[in-house]
Amino acid sequence: MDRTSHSTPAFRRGALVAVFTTVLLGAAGAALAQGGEAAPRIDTGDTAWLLMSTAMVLLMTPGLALFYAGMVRSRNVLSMLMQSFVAMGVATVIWVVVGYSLAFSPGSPFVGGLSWVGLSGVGMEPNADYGATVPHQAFMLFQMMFAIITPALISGAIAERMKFGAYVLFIAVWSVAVYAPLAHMVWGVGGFLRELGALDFAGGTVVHISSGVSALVLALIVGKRRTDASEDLRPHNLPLTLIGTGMLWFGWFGFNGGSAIASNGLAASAFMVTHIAASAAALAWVLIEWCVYKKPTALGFATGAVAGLVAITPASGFVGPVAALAIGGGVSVISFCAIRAKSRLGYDDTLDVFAVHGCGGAWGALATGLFATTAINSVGANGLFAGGGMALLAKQAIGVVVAAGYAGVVTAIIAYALKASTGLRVPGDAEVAGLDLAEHGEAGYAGATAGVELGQAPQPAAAVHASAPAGAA
Amino acid sequence: MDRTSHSTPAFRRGALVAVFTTVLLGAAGAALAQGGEAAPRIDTGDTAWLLMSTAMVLLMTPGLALFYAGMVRSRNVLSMLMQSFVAMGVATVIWVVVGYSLAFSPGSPFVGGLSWVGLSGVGMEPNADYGATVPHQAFMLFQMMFAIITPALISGAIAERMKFGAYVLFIAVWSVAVYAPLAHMVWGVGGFLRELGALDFAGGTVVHISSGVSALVLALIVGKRRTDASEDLRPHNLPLTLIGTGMLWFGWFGFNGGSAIASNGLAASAFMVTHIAASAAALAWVLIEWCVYKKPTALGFATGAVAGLVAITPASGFVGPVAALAIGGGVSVISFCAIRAKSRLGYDDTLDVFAVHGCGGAWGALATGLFATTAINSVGANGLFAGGGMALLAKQAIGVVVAAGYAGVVTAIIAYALKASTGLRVPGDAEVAGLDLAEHGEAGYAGATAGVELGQAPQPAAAVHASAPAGAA
Amino acid sequence: MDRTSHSTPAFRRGALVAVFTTVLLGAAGAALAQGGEAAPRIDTGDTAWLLMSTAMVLLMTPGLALFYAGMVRSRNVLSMLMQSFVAMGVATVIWVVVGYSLAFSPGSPFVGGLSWVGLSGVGMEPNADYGATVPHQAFMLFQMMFAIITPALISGAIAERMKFGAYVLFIAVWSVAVYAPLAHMVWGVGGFLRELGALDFAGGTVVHISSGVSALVLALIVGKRRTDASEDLRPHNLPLTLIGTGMLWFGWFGFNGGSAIASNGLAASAFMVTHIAASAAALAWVLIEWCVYKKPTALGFATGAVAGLVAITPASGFVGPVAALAIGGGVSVISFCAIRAKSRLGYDDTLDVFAVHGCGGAWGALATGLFATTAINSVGANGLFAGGGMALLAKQAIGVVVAAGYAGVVTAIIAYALKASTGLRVPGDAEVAGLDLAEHGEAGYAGATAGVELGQAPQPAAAVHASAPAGAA
Amino acid sequence: MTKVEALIRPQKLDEVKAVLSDLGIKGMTVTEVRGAGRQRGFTQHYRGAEYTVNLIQKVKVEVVVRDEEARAVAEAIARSARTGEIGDGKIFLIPVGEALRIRTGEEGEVAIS
Amino acid sequence: MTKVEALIRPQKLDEVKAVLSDLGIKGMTVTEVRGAGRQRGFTQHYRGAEYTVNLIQKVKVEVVVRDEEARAVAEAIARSARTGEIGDGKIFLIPVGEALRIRTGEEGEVAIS
Amino acid sequence: MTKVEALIRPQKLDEVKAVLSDLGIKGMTVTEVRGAGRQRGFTQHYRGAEYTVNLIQKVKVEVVVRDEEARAVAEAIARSARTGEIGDGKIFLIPVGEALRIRTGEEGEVAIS
Ligand SMILES: Nc1ncnc2c1ncn2[C@@H]1O[C@H](COP(=O)(O)OP(=O)(O)O)[C@@H](O)[C@H]1O
Ligand SMILES: Nc1ncnc2c1ncn2[C@@H]1O[C@H](COP(=O)(O)OP(=O)(O)O)[C@@H](O)[C@H]1O
Ligand SMILES: Nc1ncnc2c1ncn2[C@@H]1O[C@H](COP(=O)(O)OP(=O)(O)O)[C@@H](O)[C@H]1O
Repeated sequence: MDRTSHSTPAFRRGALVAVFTTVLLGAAGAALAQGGEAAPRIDTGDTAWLLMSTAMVLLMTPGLALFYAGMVRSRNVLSMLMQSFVAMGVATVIWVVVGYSLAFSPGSPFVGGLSWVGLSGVGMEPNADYGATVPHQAFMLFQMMFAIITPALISGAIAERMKFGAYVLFIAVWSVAVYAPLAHMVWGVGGFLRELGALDFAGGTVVHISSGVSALVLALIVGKRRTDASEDLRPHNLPLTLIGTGMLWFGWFGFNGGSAIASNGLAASAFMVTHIAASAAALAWVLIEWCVYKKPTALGFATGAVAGLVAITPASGFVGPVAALAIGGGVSVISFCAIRAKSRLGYDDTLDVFAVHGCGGAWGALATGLFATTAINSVGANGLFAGGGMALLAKQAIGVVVAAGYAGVVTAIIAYALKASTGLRVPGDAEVAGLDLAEHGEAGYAGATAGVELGQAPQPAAAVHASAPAGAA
Repeated sequence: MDRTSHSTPAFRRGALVAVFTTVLLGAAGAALAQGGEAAPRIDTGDTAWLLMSTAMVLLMTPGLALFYAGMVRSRNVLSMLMQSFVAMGVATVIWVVVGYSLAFSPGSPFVGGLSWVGLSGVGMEPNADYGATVPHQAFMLFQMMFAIITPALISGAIAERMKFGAYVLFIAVWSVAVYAPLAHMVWGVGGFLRELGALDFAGGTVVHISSGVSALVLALIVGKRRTDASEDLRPHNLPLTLIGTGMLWFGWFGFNGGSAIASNGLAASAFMVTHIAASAAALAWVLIEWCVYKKPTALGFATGAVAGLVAITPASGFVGPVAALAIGGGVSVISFCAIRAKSRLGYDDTLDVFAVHGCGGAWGALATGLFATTAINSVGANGLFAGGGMALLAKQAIGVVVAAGYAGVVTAIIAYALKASTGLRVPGDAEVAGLDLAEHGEAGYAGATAGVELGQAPQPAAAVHASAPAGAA
Repeated sequence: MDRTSHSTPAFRRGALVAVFTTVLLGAAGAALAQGGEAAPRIDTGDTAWLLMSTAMVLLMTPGLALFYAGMVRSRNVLSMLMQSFVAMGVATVIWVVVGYSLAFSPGSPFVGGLSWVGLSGVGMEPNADYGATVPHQAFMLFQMMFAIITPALISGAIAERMKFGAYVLFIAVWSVAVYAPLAHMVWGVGGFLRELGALDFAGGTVVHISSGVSALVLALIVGKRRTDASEDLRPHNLPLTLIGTGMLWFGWFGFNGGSAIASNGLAASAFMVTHIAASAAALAWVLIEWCVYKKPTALGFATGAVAGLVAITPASGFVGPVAALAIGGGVSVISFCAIRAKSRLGYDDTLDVFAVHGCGGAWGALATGLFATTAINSVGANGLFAGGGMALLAKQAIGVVVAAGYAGVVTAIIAYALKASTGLRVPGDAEVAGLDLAEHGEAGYAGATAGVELGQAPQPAAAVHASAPAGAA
Repeated sequence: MTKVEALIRPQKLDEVKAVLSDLGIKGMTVTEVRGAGRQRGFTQHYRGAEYTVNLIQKVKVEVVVRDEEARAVAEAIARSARTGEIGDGKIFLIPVGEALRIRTGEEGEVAIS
Repeated sequence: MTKVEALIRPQKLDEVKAVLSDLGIKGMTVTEVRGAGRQRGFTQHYRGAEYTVNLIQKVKVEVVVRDEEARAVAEAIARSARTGEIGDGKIFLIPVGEALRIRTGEEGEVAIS
Repeated sequence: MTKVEALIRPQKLDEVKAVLSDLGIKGMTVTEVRGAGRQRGFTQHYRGAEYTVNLIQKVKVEVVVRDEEARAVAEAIARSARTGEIGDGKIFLIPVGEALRIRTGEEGEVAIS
């Protein structure tokens, strides 16, 4: 208990990890009550939920891959899939080597130290700072899955034209230079935004604002695709996108519910508002389309659902079901307008990463400042509508600005450096041929996808001849 | 313990929630033994399993969407997907607002009250009536996922022709008027079928009979598709159907295993018989096809698996592995015959919802009356083959009749009301064009799905010219 | 505790079950400390994780189905899917009837007894030999999922040409004659390799070497496909393969992490190294391709990821993150070379089961002898690089040779017996027509997959005529 | 011989097949094509972006017949494929110099009998 | 009448449609085909196995026009479909005996107007 | 010039390509089509519903050649595409008035050389 107690001040302000007090005093209470040992002890239920959540968040990256891949042309389907899948390789290795340490090990207010480089010191025992009832490695793994999907989100903005090599370098550098410091500022012990009291339960700033703003900046620097909006640019396989949507929705329960780092009431509450916000946003999007275009679309449902999941992410541990309906409904209005603004402004954020993740994440972070209540999470804070005044809202706004500004500037630096060295875009004819062929030497759908031909064998010979009446002459 | 004890009479008859005694006396025993506190306390392991099960059941709806979508023509693929996905929006909002209260809050024998409207009073603490070791919100969420997939099941019956707007209204009203009351009768404290002693572990009556019968009634009222059985009506993408089958099978472990509302031996047993019944039914279906048509089909395997999962659902907490083999094998015979009867009777239950869910669910409910044994679940009852005589079988039959009758009648009322107001069907030319285009303004597979073209770039210019020997003249 | 203590000698050598001591002394310690009861007691957290892991491993079989199905021609897509799905039926029934007993019930050093036939004696209470804190049925189920996917793995080697009936018979016999005895030797109490001290945490020998070698032998006996490598032989739908990859990766966390049979630090560690090895291997594969062919492919990433997951399987409970990087990187070099060797040797192991699972599994088993350390798992052993000398490596080599030899010989016997009786291959014209049509009477993708046509209705009649200027004459 | 090449609405294919079969014509080749003409395209919105689809799904039916049958066949196809709405399609008659049945090597009209 | 049958690169379809529209020609039929010719195929590796792809994605555009227009239409298509690289494709002019508009039964040049 | 239009079994495409290449012919266009003829269709059951598939997968190969080559090319294709079973397909020879190479604007036989 000692260790936990002395870190309590930091706790009260931190969002994600704020729940441990609850845990220690709640579920794990029985054990502690018995002996009052200071040492953290693994709770099998908390660990089960955290491991499971980790697996679910991992599954979100293939889900994202499909979500995106269905929306591009068939000639770029593998390229799009690869841009997500490769993050499962690149971001993992970086996280193991240096990322986790920079994000979570003790350090400055802006970035962690190097004490956990190569995962040294990250063992099977709990680390009370981040999860007093789960193996430290489980916490590290859970966070790793966030570090994987975040750079992958960016890929939607530069679909169908970016060099694969440059993309890989980009996300590698970005993981170190943008993600890890931001994660430290928001979630790390001693992190600057955490100390400030900005709340981010599961990654509205760290994951969504950072990736959304970086996506916009990168899309501007890479430039537009060469093609006009002709019918061939329509999504080539929306069932893929909907498979991805299902996987993302499922995984997001781990993303937000798992961020309780415990299997308790808060986890259930976060799970609940996550689902409600996604539903509300998906419905809202479809209704908007119904009004504007007279047609509610499947892609609109999927887009709305993801936008709702994005928006509830920072708020998920601090708000109740009614707020979730509002946050979900609101994000669809905001992101829908942002997409229409894109058409007018003319930049090519191909799959609307900025509109959905950037704007949706910002809305979610600010909405936390509106709806958060200590009735849900005693170590959170009260937002405007819970009688907390403007204080939290202001802190949330600072969080948004810092995350957006930091991610945007550093992304620009990385992107210009790559542009000057490796180049960012494939040549024009490679873009025409499609990146699957030009960059990966593959075809997503080769051969006749629809054809079988009848062999003779299944027909008995007699029957065959009976069917050829009167001979051939 | 007091609270639990006094509710024991109701318990003995309730199916789903019947397991809590076990839980309290079993896994949670240690804690209780120490202090004997009456207050329910969250068990992290039970909560982890319930949250996980909830996520898995949510995933079943996208799984169902794919299962169905693969079987229709490509021009209706998005329409089919949307009919499932939209239930994730509509049924969620309804459940939050009023559905959960009508289903589970204290009320009459036929429907719950309004005390939990808007989820007021549904908090993080356990509700001992429904789950003494898990957050009440987690129980509410778990049940919500059932309330989502049940109306979505109906969509298979009216595929390729129903107006999207009318469908959305239908499932909205149905969720309130059919699902919630039935759930209350079967599972709610004081519910009429629960008091009677009809057993339904995970939803044979509430989910499958209700949706299956409603599907039949709705299909009859909507009418047949305009097209004859030509080769173009064949399933357009069976791999999608098989992806869906995999997701359904996976999710069903949460559906049935999670219905123990605890992470204990009963959960494992329910999980086990669920898997065994699915396997047996899938094999049986394939064998029947092998005999009848000489060809065992992948669609047959998928259909059989789902039928087996349906049939074991009501029985899953009350029977052992041998019964599971019998229930699984039996349902394939029954549903296979029901599908063939459809061809003769000529109604257009397009994707056989009645044959699989209606007949399969009824078989499962009755089979519970045959195979249930208190050796598996002490708060269940003994069926005919476990020496319990006809008593349970009779109660189960009452359950089947009540669920089928109630769902059928109310569905007919809703359907006729919609027919008279909004209309149920799309116009004929919209049916020809496909609902994706006509109702949603989208195409599932746009653009060339199979084509890439080689750009010149990957070939060095010299090589290109070398390959054009002797000039063009 | 008594029961556990007296089995300690066997424990120290067993791999999988070796973790129970840890469990009993660790997470479950509190409970035991209180009363010191000897009886095993269910831990809800451990059970939740095991049930969840079981569901995840089940999902791997549909995942494998998709992984494989995307790589064949479209005319064989359902055949490929069926070869995996049908294992979910066949292997389940066999496991229930006799397989589990032969694998895990007390018996000789080479095969289990018949005491658990029909799952008699396999109840809801824990069996301390295999999992003192989880229901015995949960352990049985978890193992069942391994028994399902292992024969399904073999199907990749004989894709596009084997008779479905012969395949079903093959895997049925193989499950009894190869899988169950091998599982007993390696994991069963008293099993010969377990007693020897060969380590196999989650199935490197039992699952991967056995299926990989059997695949090679069966492919040789069945013979090559009739077609030459023309462009039509290219994978018909790589997005399917990548969906499958995502599902496999997700499920593997249950495969390896669940093999701790507890929700503890070891589970987290196994989960962690599983993920790291997969990432490292996927990256390594892509880098190799980048060097050799100048194109990093999506199929290469997927193949590498699976190879990495295979290789870490036996080692996952005994090694740390750095070893995981080495094991993952190493397997890609090995499997990549093995695939190239195939091209030279000319046998038709169609989807490279031997190269990926056979060679990858062997590398993993041997690498366990290099990298294992008791710092991770005190009941494991120290490998060469952990200062344990050659002892463990030698034992691991014996394990590899025994598994490969036994599986290879028995597979050959079964295959020749089937060749002489039912025949192994479809006739030539069925191979040309595709197995979907010839064996299953279905088409994977029927009808026009890409087409919708506009009905007139959505256009108001006036608008239509306005668009037909000047009349038709 | 003459090739009767008809561009029709996909949903009319079954009727066209039926009428050809009534005329005793079994042989035909069918291709999925997209066509433009007087029939207006339509507009779709994907995430707010507007796409105009001008090429509409059609089916091409090719039947090679004896010259003297060509006219009757064309008219029969036209009757069965007609809806009266814009977009019903066209039929073209194209001269064929020679026909050959691959299986037997037969040439001339016997090859298409 | 004459059928102008052009085999072009898929990415040139939009330009060809535009130029036809400038000539006042709305009717056309488009088919996805694969072609071989002087344009070299390419090699792909799937798990190390080498596949040579010789048939390259092309689009066939068919336009039936009055005989006197045929040449101009062909040349317009050629101009708009040209990149100057090997693989630009071919245009063939094929005689058409008769044309019929299904909707109205009109025959002759009026059917394609 | 003449267009040799062959409807063949899909699995014979490789052999046909090989024989054309032996004749020094590189240019060709390939389309996936479905055909009906004497070859019987087949029946499939999906969940017990019976579907009769009459249109069977074929491949159309089009080669435009000089008139004097046409006959030899047709016979070569026929030889390489033959199995002797019903359903081997047909070859039609269709007159072509003019050919044009898009890349260069060349016309006549040189355009297809
Ligand atoms: N000049 C043409 N050449 C080739 N195909 C044509 C031509 N005109 C029309 N078509 C085909 O006929 C179809 C129907 O033509 P359209 O003008 O839309 O309707 P209608 O024939 O009823 O006037 C088109 O989609 C196209 O496939
Ligand atoms: N003799 C031919 N008959 C039919 N189609 C041909 C013929 N020659 C070429 N083509 C078509 O034209 C396309 C381009 O021809 P190719 O010789 O590669 O380039 P280019 O026309 O620039 O010399 C081919 O892909 C094929 O579809
Ligand atoms: N009259 C025809 N016009 C156009 N295509 C035809 C005609 N007759 C046959 N075909 C094409 O030839 C293919 C094979 O013809 P079929 O009569 O089945 O076999 P065979 O040529 O061996 O007698 C058909 O599938 C169809 O594509």
